[in-house]
Amino acid sequence: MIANSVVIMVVGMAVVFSFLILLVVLMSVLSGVVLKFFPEKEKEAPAPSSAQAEIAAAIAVAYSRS
Amino acid sequence: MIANSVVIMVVGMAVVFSFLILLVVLMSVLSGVVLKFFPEKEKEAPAPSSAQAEIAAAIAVAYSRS
Amino acid sequence: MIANSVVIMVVGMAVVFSFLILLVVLMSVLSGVVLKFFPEKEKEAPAPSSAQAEIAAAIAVAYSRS
Amino acid sequence: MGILDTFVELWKSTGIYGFLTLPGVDGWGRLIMIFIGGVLLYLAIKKGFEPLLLVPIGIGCILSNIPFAGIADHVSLVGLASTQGHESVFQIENVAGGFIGMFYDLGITSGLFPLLIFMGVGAMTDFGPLLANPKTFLLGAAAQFGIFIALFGAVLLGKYVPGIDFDLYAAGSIGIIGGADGPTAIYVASRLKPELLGAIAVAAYSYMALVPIIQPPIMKALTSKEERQIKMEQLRHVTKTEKIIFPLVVLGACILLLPSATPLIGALMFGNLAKECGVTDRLSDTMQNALMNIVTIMLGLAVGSKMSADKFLNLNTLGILVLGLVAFSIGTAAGVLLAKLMNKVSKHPINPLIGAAGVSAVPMAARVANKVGQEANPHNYLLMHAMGPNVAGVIGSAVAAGVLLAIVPLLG
Amino acid sequence: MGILDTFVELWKSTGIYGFLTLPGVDGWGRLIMIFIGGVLLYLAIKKGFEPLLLVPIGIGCILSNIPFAGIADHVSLVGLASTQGHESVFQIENVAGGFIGMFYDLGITSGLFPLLIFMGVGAMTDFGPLLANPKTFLLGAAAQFGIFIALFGAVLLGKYVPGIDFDLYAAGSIGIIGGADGPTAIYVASRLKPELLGAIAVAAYSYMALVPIIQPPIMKALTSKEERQIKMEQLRHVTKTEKIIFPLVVLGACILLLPSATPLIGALMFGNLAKECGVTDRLSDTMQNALMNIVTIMLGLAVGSKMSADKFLNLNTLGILVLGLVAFSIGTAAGVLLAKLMNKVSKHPINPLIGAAGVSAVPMAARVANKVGQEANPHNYLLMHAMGPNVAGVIGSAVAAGVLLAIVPLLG
Amino acid sequence: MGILDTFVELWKSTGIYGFLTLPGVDGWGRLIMIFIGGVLLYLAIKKGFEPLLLVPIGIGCILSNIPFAGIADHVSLVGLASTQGHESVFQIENVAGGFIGMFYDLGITSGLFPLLIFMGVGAMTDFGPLLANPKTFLLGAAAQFGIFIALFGAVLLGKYVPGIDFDLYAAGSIGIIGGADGPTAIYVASRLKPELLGAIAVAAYSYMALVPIIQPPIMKALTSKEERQIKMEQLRHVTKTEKIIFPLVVLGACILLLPSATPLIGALMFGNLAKECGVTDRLSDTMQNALMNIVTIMLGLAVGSKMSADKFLNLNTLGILVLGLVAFSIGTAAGVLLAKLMNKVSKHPINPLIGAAGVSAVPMAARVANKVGQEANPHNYLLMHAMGPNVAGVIGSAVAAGVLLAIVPLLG
Ligand code: NA
Ligand code: NA
Ligand code: NA
Repeated sequence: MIANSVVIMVVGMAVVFSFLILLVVLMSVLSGVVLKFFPEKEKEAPAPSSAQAEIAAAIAVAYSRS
Repeated sequence: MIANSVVIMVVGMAVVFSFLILLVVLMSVLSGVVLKFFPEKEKEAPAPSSAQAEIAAAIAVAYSRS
Repeated sequence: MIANSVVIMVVGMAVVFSFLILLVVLMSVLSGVVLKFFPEKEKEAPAPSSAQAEIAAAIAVAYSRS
Repeated sequence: MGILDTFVELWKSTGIYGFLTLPGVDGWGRLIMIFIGGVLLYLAIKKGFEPLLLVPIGIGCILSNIPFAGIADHVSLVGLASTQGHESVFQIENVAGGFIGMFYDLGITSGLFPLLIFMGVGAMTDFGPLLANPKTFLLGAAAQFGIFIALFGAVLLGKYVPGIDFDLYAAGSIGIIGGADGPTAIYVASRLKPELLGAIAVAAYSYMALVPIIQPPIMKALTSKEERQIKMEQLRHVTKTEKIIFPLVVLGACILLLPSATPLIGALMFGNLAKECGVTDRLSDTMQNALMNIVTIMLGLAVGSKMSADKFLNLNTLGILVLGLVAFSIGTAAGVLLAKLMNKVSKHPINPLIGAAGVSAVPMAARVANKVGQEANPHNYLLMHAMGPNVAGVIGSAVAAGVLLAIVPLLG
Repeated sequence: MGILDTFVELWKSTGIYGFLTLPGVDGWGRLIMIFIGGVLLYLAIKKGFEPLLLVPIGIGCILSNIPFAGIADHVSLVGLASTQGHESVFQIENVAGGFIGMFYDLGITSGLFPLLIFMGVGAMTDFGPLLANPKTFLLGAAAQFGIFIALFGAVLLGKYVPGIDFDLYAAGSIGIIGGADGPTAIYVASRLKPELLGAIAVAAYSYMALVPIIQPPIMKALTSKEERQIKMEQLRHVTKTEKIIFPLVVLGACILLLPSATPLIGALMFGNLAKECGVTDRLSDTMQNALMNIVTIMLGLAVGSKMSADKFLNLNTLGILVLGLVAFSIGTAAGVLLAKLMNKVSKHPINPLIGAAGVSAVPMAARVANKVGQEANPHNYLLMHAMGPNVAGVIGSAVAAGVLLAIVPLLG
Repeated sequence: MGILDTFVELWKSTGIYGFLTLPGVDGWGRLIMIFIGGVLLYLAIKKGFEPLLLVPIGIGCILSNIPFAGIADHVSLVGLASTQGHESVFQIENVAGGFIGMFYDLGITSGLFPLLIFMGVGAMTDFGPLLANPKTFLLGAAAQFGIFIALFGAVLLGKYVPGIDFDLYAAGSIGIIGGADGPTAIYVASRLKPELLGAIAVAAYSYMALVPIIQPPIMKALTSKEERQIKMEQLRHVTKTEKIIFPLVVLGACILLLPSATPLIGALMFGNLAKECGVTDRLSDTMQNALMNIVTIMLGLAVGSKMSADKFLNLNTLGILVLGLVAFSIGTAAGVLLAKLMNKVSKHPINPLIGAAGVSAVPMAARVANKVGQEANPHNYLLMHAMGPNVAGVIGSAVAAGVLLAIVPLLG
């Protein structure tokens, strides 16, 4: 059983490393492809929520009137 | 089986139409009864929520002070 | 069965009362211990929420500007 | 089969045909039960009778009594069974039965749904007022008297009234209505006498809704105006530590003395600990909201499914309704009377009205105590004082439930 | 076993090995199905095709087709079985099977999940526009014509096209795609022909997403520009009482005439009553949100698990896709044509475009009617008018489902 | 039976009587386990040890060890069994057993609950920092070394220490504690060695809570102050498209290479896709909140129920606690050492502290790396850099779990 546990250790670490190295490679390649061919459009700042808008309006009114 | 599918079509559409026509009749009658005997009371406009109220208060203060 | 129901009544009320009396005693003792040895620290008032804070800011601006 | 034959077959599957041709209570009885389901909906929606439970129960009653629809049919597992040695395997390929039947079989007979509700109740309950004035535990004990009187009454009815058939299991299930606590009543009835579950749950929730009508006359009859005007001392602040210790103490006492009550008390106190400990707010919030609402929907439908004509349309149901009312009334009276006695003995004044809140029916009974008190003295706020016995009543009826679950099988 | 042997064994458990060596569709077929699952994800995420359903369905399809993983395996109960008299006891010690298989076995074959979704749909639906103009019920009836034409077409295909194998149960399940209502389609297919569930659900949700593409050409072909410009009278206010009575009236009619539709109609109307009655907002909110989302996740995964290569990669699936499109188109056309007819007869003007909304696909079809109307007249707002037939179509297809569930087993 | 006899019988059903008279560990052992449950509550509530899990686990432990209450009893289906041909039908009339036993039998043995939790974890995880610096995947791989060392250690203990009895299944289940990931540990243990589930889950969550105490000494011992001061380059912005592709790529790789890990990886990546795709926010929100909380409550109680005296009060538990600590320590060291090595090789500087975050224990381990880094250089913010290995560690331990599930049964 000790031999078997060594087998598991070797196989296990080999698989974990291989798998994650594969992910490193895959994602590096795919990130390159994405960044080159599907670059993200500039996004506008999201519109402020209605509650914030109303507060802003209140402030604006306060300013303009004063 | 083709005959059976014709049977289903005829029976099916007949039932669907009868059922929904029945609902038309029932709801027309019941709506009449409800509108006549249980008319809805005039509801006041719901009180503005507390957050809105505070914003309104801020605006009001801004106005009155200016 | 009537005899049995009387038994249940007597045993039942006895257990309910004993149990809750035990709780009175236990909690009175433990409350004493807690209040004596683990008194609660004074807590500060919780900070007002961000939305309220912004409203307050709006009001404050309105005031200060006017 | 031709068009006409198909219409004839379809006609034979209509509810009208079922109501008219199915034998006995299985035919017209279903129509009556559907009507009763409608009455429950009316009471829930128009009269505000415990709508969160009675709307699902009413719909469950209606759906379960539809002829040929089988919505309350028992769950059947269909698949391949095999046995090797003493281990069996049942591979499920298909689950048949009605969807409300599924809720009943899996959620009620197992006790799961009432316990999950009770967990949510625990997460919503503040035991602070009780801890500030632990003597009020006794009022929560006194009010359980109604349970045992109703049990006794049920045995008497079963023995002397022809057409009423209550054994000790039934009597215990009926008595627990007096606990004024829905999940406890459903849990006990599902364990002792599931056939009566529908009537018992309906009686329990109806009388809980009727607390503002049932209790005040009894409270006024047993107290003088002076007693009703008694002002109580302000409740002390209860620390967070006490509130955290409390559920563990109750659970501990229950473990040592009454294991049969620990599913109920354990669920209640788990919920309460999750609320009070301050580090599991996510769980406490879910117990009170998403989980509680989901289980309420399923539990209500399942309880409604036990309102079948053959089990509901008989003298037993009438007996249950009468005994449930008796139980509530006696519980109220016992709470008030013990409060009067305690007031005589105690050096701190106790308004006897808060004794009536000991039946539980949280928070309705406490509000009623407050309201009757304010009729006598508009400046007297009893609400927080009444919350003590009120939540004590929840524990009290869970303890009473434990006693019934432990000794009814011994004696019955 | 040495390191090398272990690597070899591990290699024999890889997906690559499975795709290459498992026999026939069980090997490469799985890879194709995983690809199709990916296509569904693409359509859902990039094209916005009903993502709430198609994302879980796509993932369900992918996970269920992984070799050796057994994620869609049937549930197996493992434990001790015993029988005493005619009562059997099965003590569960272990539950085996895949987690998606568990959702399918317990939630779909039982009908539970689609009914819970339908309950949530009821809690989200406002029948007000329909009650304000009850005539539009008829448009919700006409649009069901597509169901029965597709059923007829399925029987024809089954008889005359080699490689397509549809019996009457299959034909009924396929027809219901024309109901344009996901839970109804899943419920009917799971009862009549579970083998086709995957393809039917995918077709139903895909065509619902494609409503803005499928419907407008048909709507324009069948109407003149003048007809599309017709302005309708403003809808009257509908009282709360009417909205509370409505679900009970529909349920009552269904009980009397069509019990086989009462699980669907009952769930829908329970949800709607919970929404409208005003005293169970907690429950209505949970039906629409927490419960609906939980069930959507599980239902989507389970439906996806029925997209196995042997059941999906055949001509039947192609037939289902074609017939589903036919059903949607015929339903749309029938709704528009009946609306034209009603417009001729009625004294109140009816814009025939709203007839197309009778297929249901709530609220997409109503929006399409509004949009096509605005193309003809930018100041014409048909949305609320189209919501009437739109929600009537939900009831209409549930009724059609009830008919199919009642008579297909008689004739098939 | 008279009053006195009844009191005697009731006495024989008390917990006190049970603790004193039940044989061996089944008697006083229960009391000890209830005390241990209380210790877990204390650690969770007062010390903040993973309270969302340890509060339910503690309560589950307490409730499941109550004598005579049977709260953790296996589910039993009671009803009518029949067989026709090779199809069997089991009609359920009653479900017996304890409510926590029900959670265990249906939710843990099936693997369902840990998978649903993992789905929620996926919906809460941002893999952005990992995608911005994919090399940190390797750190998430190195930290899994602890798993296999602990497995080896468990085999050694099992062979050489009398009183400790670990086979390869037990060793695999114990090793996975080093994954520092609760649902993964519970999933693996429930598949390989359910008897040890209680101790393993308690060890896993306790050490996750102890990460701020266990890791810093190891991190400091293996690094120089200069190394701890290393500043890393700012992470680049990761696009939405990359975040959507990522879960599908991981799932795809897992399908091709390691199907045994696909239930875990599939659930995790489904949750992550639901979060990132932007069109299923309803589902993602439910996975993270309502569903996750409900499952956490039930899973915690069920895990606690495996802390029975006969399975917990022995040297095995001590061995598990020791090995779990070893696993965490080795994992931490391996992560740091690989980071040091990478720093030597890579042209971009890598602070070796972030290697320690590779054990997962999200987000605690990343915070610890940040804190230790700031002790060396108060202006060095490592948190986002450490999140990369941290979330890579979740994937890494799921992969390690897949390997164990695939090869332990071959070798054991
Ligand atoms: Na009570
Ligand atoms: Na429809
Ligand atoms: Na890990």
